[in-house]
Amino acid sequence: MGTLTIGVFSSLIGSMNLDFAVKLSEAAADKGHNVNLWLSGNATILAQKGQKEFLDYSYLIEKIKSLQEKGVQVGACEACSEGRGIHAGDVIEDITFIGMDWYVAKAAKSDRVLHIGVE
Amino acid sequence: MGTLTIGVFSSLIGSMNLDFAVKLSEAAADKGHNVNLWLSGNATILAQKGQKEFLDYSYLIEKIKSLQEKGVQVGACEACSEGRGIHAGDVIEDITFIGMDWYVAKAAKSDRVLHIGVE
Amino acid sequence: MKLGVFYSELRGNHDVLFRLKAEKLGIFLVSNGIYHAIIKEKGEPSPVLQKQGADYYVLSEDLQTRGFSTDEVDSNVKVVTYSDIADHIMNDYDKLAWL
Amino acid sequence: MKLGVFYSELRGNHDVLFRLKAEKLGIFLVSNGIYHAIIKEKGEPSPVLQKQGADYYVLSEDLQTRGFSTDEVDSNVKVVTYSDIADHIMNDYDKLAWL
Amino acid sequence: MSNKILFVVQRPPYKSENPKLAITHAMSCYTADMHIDEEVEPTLAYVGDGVLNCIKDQKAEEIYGIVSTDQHLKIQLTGDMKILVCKEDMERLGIQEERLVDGRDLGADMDLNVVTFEEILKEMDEGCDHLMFF
Amino acid sequence: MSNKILFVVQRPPYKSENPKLAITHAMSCYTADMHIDEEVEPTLAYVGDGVLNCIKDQKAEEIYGIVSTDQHLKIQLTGDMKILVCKEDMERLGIQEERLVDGRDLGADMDLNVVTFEEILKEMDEGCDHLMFF
Repeated sequence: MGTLTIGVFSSLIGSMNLDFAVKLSEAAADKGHNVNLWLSGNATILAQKGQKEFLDYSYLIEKIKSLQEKGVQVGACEACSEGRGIHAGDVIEDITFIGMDWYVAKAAKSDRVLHIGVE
Repeated sequence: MGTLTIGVFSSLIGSMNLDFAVKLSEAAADKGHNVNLWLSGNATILAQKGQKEFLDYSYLIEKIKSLQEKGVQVGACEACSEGRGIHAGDVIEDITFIGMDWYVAKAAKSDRVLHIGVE
Repeated sequence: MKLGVFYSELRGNHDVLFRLKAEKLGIFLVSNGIYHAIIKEKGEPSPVLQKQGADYYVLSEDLQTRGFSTDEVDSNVKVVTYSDIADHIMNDYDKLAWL
Repeated sequence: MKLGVFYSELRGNHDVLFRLKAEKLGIFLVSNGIYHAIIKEKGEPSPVLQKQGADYYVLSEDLQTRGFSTDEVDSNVKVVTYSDIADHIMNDYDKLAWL
Repeated sequence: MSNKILFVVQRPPYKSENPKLAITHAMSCYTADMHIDEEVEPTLAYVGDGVLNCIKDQKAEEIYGIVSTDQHLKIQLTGDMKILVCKEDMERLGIQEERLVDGRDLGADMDLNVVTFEEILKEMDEGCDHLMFF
Repeated sequence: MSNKILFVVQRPPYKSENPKLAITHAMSCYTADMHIDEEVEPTLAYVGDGVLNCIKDQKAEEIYGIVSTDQHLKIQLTGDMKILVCKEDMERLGIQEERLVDGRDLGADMDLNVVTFEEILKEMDEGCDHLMFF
């Protein structure tokens, strides 16, 4: 089994890239791979507590909790979050609130890196 | 003097469209026009309190306050905000937290409408 | 109609722009749309500038933000400021479209 | 290198894709990239499908999300699931690029 | 006096939220009179790659848990919203009319109106007070 | 053993945050050893429309109050980061070499390296362990 690190920079709602990253993380974790998931740029919105579920909008918090139960490590970019008004106390439990060096370190030690660097 | 309504759907940081909307609102208000500014989609992030200033990131809260002092009315989409975890109590003072009908009503009664419906 | 069109991207499908018709048509190049006023890809001016009868404007602030200056702008394009754009849209165009 | 490329948009500058070279190249059409496997614009297959020697994949879930079915897919493109993609990227490609 | 807004969608669904916001903003016109005591009448038009929003049987709800764009369009048809789809763009992309959303599935009296780009231009020119492009 | 990551920027600046995040993520490699006790070495490469990031004298700070991309690049050059710019793309877009960021303004010993796409491909193939495209 290998290690896969996925970085995603796309917003929670509308850009389906974040949905993609979450579903691929789940598929890889279910096969026994170690998975790290990095949220940067607009993707940090997914780290914020209190997202309300609407049928129209991607609602991924429950999926993130389920990924964490499967051992997926989730990190969110501290600076990207704070620029958007999301501070440490606003972040969902067990999401690592940290600098970009966490991500590049995880990536460096992974067998595969899928970096989704678009909106 | 006329009325200009600007709707913007682009995210706070990175997409410069929100910066554009704020600067154009300012230019029009300075000429004595009535201006309404509508934040929807990812632009609702601008309505959230507590955004930290970084030199790297667009920081528009102070500009919004200054626009409001010039009489610009600012509205933010309630559903778009709540899907992102931003609730009424999190929203900057004097921003109208409201449904989309507010925007289309303002638009209908305006001389000009500039709708920035892209990310 | 008197239509003011805003163009903010370098790439994308220009097809809708090419098919637009209006009694008076103004095209405002802003944000990454400013590259159309500057870049001659493989030596050719941008296809976005080929709309017959249109008035072209480029936002000075967005040119400078990207490292370009007024004297590099295509001769068919007029350099304007935010203040000028506010006047144009309130005075010269009755409908606006951000493509 | 064995390079897996992800393609998620319908429009844009395909130029970088056209110039990529790799010992083994896989192109995964996902999100709005799936249209390249389906749409024949003016009767022609997408230029994205013209990369010689590449293996093409399209994500079944994203086809269905957009109202298309497996039997509409270009014959050069293999339909895969999230689970298949997880296997391909962990087993068949050592580097990945999301264009 | 009725105020008319034309919502023009020119981008495909699901890559950003915005094509869907075109529908919800159009729908919100029906309650705009709460704010201005006048009616606001919406028309939706799909042009360019935007016509891909109108393909039927989208499975976004089953796969990603979000209401699909075709479901939204059907609901607007039951509410008698006027929805135009550009014929030339369907031809360019090879989309047959039978692939489009059918409002009658939900009991609507109306279908999508497949019209020429010229007719959409006329709607932009004479049929509305303001434009909103998505 | 050093781990190498190649950051490839293929889109112009300022339309999304992401081309700038390429630089900040590359820079963060220098402190990655806090997490893994190994060095991570970044290289930045600008290809396609991404070469437009490298134009000098961007006035983003004066006009929009945000640090410009050329300022970021200069700082990386003073830190000796290896930065490649695709020659063919500069030619295609008509950009002369003297229009590019000059690290010597800030006292850097290094300039941007204008190289062929073939050399960037070689960097992708042999010069790194992982790719990050922006």
